[in-house]
Amino acid sequence: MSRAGKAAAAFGLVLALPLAARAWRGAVDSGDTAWILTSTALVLFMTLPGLALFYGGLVRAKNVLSVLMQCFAITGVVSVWWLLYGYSLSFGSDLGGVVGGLDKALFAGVGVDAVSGTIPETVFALFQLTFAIITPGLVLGAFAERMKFSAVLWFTVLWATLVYAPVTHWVWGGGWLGQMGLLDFAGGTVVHVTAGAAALVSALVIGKRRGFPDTPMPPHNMTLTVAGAGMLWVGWYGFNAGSALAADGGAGMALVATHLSASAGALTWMACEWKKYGKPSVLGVVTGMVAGLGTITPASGFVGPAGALVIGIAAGLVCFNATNYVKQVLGIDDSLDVFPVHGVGGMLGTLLAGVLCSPALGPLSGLGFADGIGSIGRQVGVQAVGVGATFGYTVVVTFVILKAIDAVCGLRVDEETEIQGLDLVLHEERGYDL
Amino acid sequence: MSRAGKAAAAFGLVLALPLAARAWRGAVDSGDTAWILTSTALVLFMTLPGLALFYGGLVRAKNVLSVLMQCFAITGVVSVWWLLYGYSLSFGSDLGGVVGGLDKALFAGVGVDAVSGTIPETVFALFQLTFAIITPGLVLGAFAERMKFSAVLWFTVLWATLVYAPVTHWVWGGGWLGQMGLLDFAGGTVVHVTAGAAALVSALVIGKRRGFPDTPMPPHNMTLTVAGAGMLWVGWYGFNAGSALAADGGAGMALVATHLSASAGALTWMACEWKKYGKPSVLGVVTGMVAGLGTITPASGFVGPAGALVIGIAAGLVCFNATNYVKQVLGIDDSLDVFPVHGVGGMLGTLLAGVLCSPALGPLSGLGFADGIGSIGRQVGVQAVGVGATFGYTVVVTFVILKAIDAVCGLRVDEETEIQGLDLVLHEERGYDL
Amino acid sequence: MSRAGKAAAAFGLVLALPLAARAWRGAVDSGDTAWILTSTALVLFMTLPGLALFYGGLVRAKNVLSVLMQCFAITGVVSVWWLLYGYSLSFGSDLGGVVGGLDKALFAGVGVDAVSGTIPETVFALFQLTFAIITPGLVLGAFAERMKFSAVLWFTVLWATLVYAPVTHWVWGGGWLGQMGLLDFAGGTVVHVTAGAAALVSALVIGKRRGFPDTPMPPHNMTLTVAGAGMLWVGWYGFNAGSALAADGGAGMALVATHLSASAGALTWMACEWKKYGKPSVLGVVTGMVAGLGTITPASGFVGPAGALVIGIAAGLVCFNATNYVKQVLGIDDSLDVFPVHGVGGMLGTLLAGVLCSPALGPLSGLGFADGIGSIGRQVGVQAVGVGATFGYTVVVTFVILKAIDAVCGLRVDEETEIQGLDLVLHEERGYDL
Amino acid sequence: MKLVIAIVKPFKLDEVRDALAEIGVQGLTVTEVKGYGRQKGHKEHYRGAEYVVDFRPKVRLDVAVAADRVPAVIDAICRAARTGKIGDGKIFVTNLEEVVRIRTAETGPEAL
Amino acid sequence: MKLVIAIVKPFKLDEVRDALAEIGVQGLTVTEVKGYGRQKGHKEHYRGAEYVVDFRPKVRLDVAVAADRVPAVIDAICRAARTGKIGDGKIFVTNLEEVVRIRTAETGPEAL
Amino acid sequence: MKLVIAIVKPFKLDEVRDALAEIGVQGLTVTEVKGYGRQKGHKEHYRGAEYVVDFRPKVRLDVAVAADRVPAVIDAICRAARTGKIGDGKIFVTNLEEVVRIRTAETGPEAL
Ligand SMILES: Nc1ncnc2c1ncn2[C@@H]1O[C@H](COP(=O)(O)OP(=O)(O)O)[C@@H](O)[C@H]1O
Ligand SMILES: Nc1ncnc2c1ncn2[C@@H]1O[C@H](COP(=O)(O)OP(=O)(O)O)[C@@H](O)[C@H]1O
Ligand SMILES: Nc1ncnc2c1ncn2[C@@H]1O[C@H](COP(=O)(O)OP(=O)(O)O)[C@@H](O)[C@H]1O
Repeated sequence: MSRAGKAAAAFGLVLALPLAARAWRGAVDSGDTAWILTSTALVLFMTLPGLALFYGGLVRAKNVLSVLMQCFAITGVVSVWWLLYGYSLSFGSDLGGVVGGLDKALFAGVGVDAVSGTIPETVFALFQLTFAIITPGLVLGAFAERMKFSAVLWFTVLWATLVYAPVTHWVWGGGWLGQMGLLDFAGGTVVHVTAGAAALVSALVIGKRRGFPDTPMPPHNMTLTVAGAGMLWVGWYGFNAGSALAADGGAGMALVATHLSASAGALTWMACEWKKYGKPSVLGVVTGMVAGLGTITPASGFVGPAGALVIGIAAGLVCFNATNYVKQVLGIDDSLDVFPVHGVGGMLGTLLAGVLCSPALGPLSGLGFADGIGSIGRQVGVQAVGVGATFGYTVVVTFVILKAIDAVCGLRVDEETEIQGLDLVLHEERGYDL
Repeated sequence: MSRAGKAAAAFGLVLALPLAARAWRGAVDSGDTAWILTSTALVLFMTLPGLALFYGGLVRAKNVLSVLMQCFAITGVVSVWWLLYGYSLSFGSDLGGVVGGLDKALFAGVGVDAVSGTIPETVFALFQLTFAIITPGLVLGAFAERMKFSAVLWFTVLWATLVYAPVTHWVWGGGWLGQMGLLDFAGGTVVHVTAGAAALVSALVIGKRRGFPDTPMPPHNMTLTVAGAGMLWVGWYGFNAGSALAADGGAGMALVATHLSASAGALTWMACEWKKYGKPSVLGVVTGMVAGLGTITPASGFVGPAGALVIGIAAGLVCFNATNYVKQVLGIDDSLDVFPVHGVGGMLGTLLAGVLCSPALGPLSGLGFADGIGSIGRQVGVQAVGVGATFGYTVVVTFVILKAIDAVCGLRVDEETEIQGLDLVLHEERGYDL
Repeated sequence: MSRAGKAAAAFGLVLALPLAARAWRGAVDSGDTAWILTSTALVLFMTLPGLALFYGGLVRAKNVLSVLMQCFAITGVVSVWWLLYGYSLSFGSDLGGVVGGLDKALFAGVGVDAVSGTIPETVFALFQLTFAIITPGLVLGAFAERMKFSAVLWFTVLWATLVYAPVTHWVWGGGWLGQMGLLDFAGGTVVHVTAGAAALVSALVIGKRRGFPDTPMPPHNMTLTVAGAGMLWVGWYGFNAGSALAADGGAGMALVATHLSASAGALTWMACEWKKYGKPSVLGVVTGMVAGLGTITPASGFVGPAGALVIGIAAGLVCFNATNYVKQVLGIDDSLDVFPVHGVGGMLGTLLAGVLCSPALGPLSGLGFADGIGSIGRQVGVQAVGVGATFGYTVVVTFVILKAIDAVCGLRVDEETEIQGLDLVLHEERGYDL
Repeated sequence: MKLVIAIVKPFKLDEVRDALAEIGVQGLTVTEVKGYGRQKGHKEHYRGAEYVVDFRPKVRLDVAVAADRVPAVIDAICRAARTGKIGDGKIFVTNLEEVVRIRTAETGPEAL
Repeated sequence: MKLVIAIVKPFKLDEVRDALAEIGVQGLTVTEVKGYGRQKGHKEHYRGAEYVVDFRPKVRLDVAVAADRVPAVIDAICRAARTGKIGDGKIFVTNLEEVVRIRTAETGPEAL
Repeated sequence: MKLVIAIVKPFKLDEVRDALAEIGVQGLTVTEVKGYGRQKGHKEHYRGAEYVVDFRPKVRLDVAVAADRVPAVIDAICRAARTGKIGDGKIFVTNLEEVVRIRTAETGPEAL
């Protein structure tokens, strides 16, 4: 059963039988709980310090702290928002398939004894929170090195409320996409398509960095980036295998799929660079790895090892070319390539999940379609609806949010600040004094 | 049941029925064990490399290795000490409520089949060891950049023996504070008050760094500090949620409290800086996060989500002002602000735990008082005794230890060494050769 | 029961009763599974970013990315190889005690419901993969700063196939060494002896770095190295305690042994440096820690706490002197000291495991000999055969592999590349632009 | 021959280099330096400790040229490096008694 | 005008800067350099490999001043930078033929 | 006295330092610089963005010597630093009007 199914079932029962909640205690499995506690730590680790270092190393030295600052501040803001009403909007009782109600605001009912499936609901809520944190975290790669810090904070709250929470509800919270049978094991649509679409819109609305693309803007510290990449890989074990919400064979197979796709993505990107530029780079390898991970995310609990290999290879090929296309042909300054890696990867993976979940593909077979769906065609159709709806909705709402913030308090720092660097001007600090 | 209770109960039985130990094997819960094994890794991770990087980034480049060296050496020394007699002093059979006996020296009786609660006693002993490691590790922030390395080693052994072990016994090992009903879930008194008090005394006894406060001594590598901060946050999941000694709803709620307090602490410190200095800094955000984590530590298993939020906000406000006060008004060179962050946070959190554990505070309700205590007033009284006794005892004994070391072999490096940097002079190494 | 025994038993049954596999589901223990999922993450973490940073910091700035690149590429290549046929060669049905058959190629039979012991076989397979990744990763320290990237890739595939897989089968996959009663809990022979022997041969075949030993080649960034060292320590909890393949007292005792040996190794190396050179260094402390960890690895599940202390001290003493001997007396440029630390440590630990496993050594007693072995003499004899066979076999095959690669496509970069640095010439990137 | 030493703002480096290349200067040497002058420094804040950093990052260019090229070089640098704001930097000119190209041991103007 | 080049110990930088400011020097440029001289270097140890590093960290100050200010400048630097221990550094004086302020194109002493 | 400024390839630094020590030069100051000249730079690739970095890492040596030692110094540097490939670097010589040893206030040649 997918996460959506498990969660919905558990919530349904909790809602139906609130008084019986205490009696549920026996339903908590300590092994499953241990694994989801661990997975929660792993997914937080992906953002702090994983993503922070990954992104921080890629910008210029004068802006490194601004990126680290944004990662920490987003974590703080989203966490408090989650307690206040974010969790409830996402996983509260379903309002017409569109959004959750406010019945779980302030974690109402999420006590020590509340249970979700075989784990405490507190653990479920925190595990989900770590996904809500990393998603806007991913977006910041698009507008790095030029967005006002205050604008980042406003953007985080509004975007989490208006984009992240509803889409999560659609897919995992009992909403219309989950009901329709969308397969998204760990966040292909919820995390990667939303982040990628928002990144694309952000890059276009805020505009290019001063000097792009003529001035070289190489990463200032690739050791940070590679360290962060390693942390992302490790943390992704929790992201995908934790999304099984249990420590069982399903988690094990998700782990296999995740690891193989990351490997295949890394090697494929490396091969593409070697062929096209004559030399493979470590930034290429780790980007391919992230592409492989992002792309397997929706599919990880539904495909087999060979299917995962196919997805990883596809991720490398498609995201490599998408990155070049966006930068060289379209000339868009999505500074840290969020859209071509996460957005494109998330869409690709969600669609491929619909194919490779099929149990009738011989060695490429997966673990089966969504309940009530019987063919690749129908499953892919549902997947396409999921991708399209998520992408379209995110693009429109993100655009409105950014324009509103720009009108009210301005999105972009002034030229002098951009030249001097955000670290000194916005935060009165410097990254290094060696 | 609190950790103290669980541990004491388990030990009582083990002591009463030594011959029956093998029969206990059935009592080991693999899920709980998995989570405490994981938590042990997480708490070690807090020190190595977490705290090492956090502190290492804050000193000047010429002293970075001395800090990393001290973190590793303390880990080694405390670990061997724990095996020899540290564990036994802390958790051996109670001697008058004051200290443990030597019956567990050399891990006597801690065999493959020994059980503590629902986990193997080996796992309990190692989990506790990681706390014993980080506590003197925290203290070194106070005397960074000027203490002799040999003096650090002596200090570690003496302080662990004379301060850490007895206080641990008082609170968690069956000693008088635990018996009195002190609520300290994961080390507000045991870890943070002792470390903070020792830091304050150390800073005063060893004196200011040459040039303080006129010469700028900015952090030499904030990316290390932020990386370490992220590791601390992640590792603290094991510190607090692991202190439930089980993978259950209690661990889940401790996780929720921990995470929210960290978030609220970070945001509050950020707001304070923004208001007072006009700009928020990433060092401020991560310091607020650590303050939030230190402050929730004693309370994490006893309060609810809203209570944790209150504690995080209080941590940010109080520790921010304490830091400024110690540095600007008192002019004390507690170099990495250990006392105002950990000491003040630990005291604040221990007191607030006494209030917010109350089950009768509406949305701010916690999970209940200690056994046999019936009102906030009485609980806070006990908490105050715990804070006062721990602080007073630590101050006196730390002072004596430092003076003794100074008399015998000297605490502080000479001026030439301080100017050249500890890395080259004491360790014949340099941090960077870029 | 050792890992070899557990695994063999499980596989035997799986092979005998393939149709009953689904019925096995009940045999999966969620707590054990949670711990091995976590351990898998921990061991991957040892390589990425642990080992990558540890090694990366030790080379010169111009070659840092080449090391990070090799770590990532090796991870990718070995992972895909494991799926294709590596896992099967190692753990497929036994062919004459020498190698596994191809029945598990492409993870055939390793479905969602396949079980190995008390955990899903997917989890077992991934856990084992992380060992297969780090072993060739360790070797690269020997030829760092001068090997062609393409040669590294070829070497990885050939060496994993011809050395790692068969030796793994001998010891853990049901092969002749396991049958003979070799005690190797977590890879003293499989990982450390093979890596060390291969390192020695590599250093000799590829030759010294230009300028060695006259030109100073100090580590370019010790903070990376120390960060990586901390990650290695934490990750090794999964390496050794995870090798219990369960979350039980055996895992707990392995954790104790691992931690104490690391501590003792670090302190011993520190003492040796202090005595010999007058000053202890942080590189010395972390190297001693790694030596302690490598040496306890084969013994970790078989010895008690005091035995682990002895092993750690022996590791520090022996590996310290071995390092000086190889570098100063033999003049071999094993650039990052892989042989004297891992090779010598692995041999030492495997032999000492044969002594200290004895249950009749008073406080130094361990947990018993291998099934059917009754005395220290006989156990040490078996251990010596294991060490000798592994070392000898690895030396010969590694030599042949390297000579073959050299003949076909060349092992070493040209002088100009070595002077300019591998990062720019092979990967068109620079580590830092501060 | 003269050695023209220019201290300019770092983000102007590429423009200055291009301007010099345009007038035929074939070589120069760049050093990262910190400047102290009329242009105010910046503040840094760390946990309540406030530091005023008076030094600003600058780059120094050393350009050896034949004496008659000096006015053109100064002119090119000024045009490319000027923002009109305080802190644009200085140009210093000293005399060069000898120039040697190490590779060929050529000396004098042809070594440039 | 003259260019006064001083090589001093890094931890003396702030004192020298202050001493120069006191006598009215309004600008200077600082470079991190490594010095080799009578002052002995240091040893470094890495896993049994011993390296002798002969170079010591120093800072170089370049101060352009009117010719008549040179003695005062030298005096200020000497007083502030002296520790009396070997390795205190050197001062070199060269002639400056021209000075230009980039922002205003002023030349000569008023450009300083 | 003269100031000899040499720009050489970084990996030649130790050899040049030794060559100078052999002919009795007792002190020098080293700066890490970036050179731009006939020697081509390198390309860097980051996710499809290609940057041509024209600057090459070099080191600059400043050696103050008595005027009569200049030819010997130039000769020593040239021999030690030459690889024969483009980019070996340059030597510039300027006049030094004064030298002061900060520690002792000695001036002139004995301050060297
Ligand atoms: N007298 C001087 N000697 C050496 N360098 C100087 C001198 N005055 C200024 N500089 C350099 O020129 C830079 C710019 O000078 P400043 O006074 O800030 O502005 P401006 O160039 O507009 O007059 C300084 O940062 C410093 O590097
Ligand atoms: N001949 C020289 N040319 C250039 N720089 C020199 C020369 N001699 C010394 N220096 C610089 O001055 C610094 C101090 O010189 P040193 O001989 O160590 O001590 P002292 O200044 O006390 O004589 C050196 O580190 C070097 O940077
Ligand atoms: N006119 C110049 N002024 C200052 N430095 C120069 C000049 N020409 C060359 N250089 C320095 O000398 C280095 C080598 O010069 P280049 O033209 O590449 O080769 P070569 O020395 O063989 O002629 C350059 O990288 C630069 O640092």
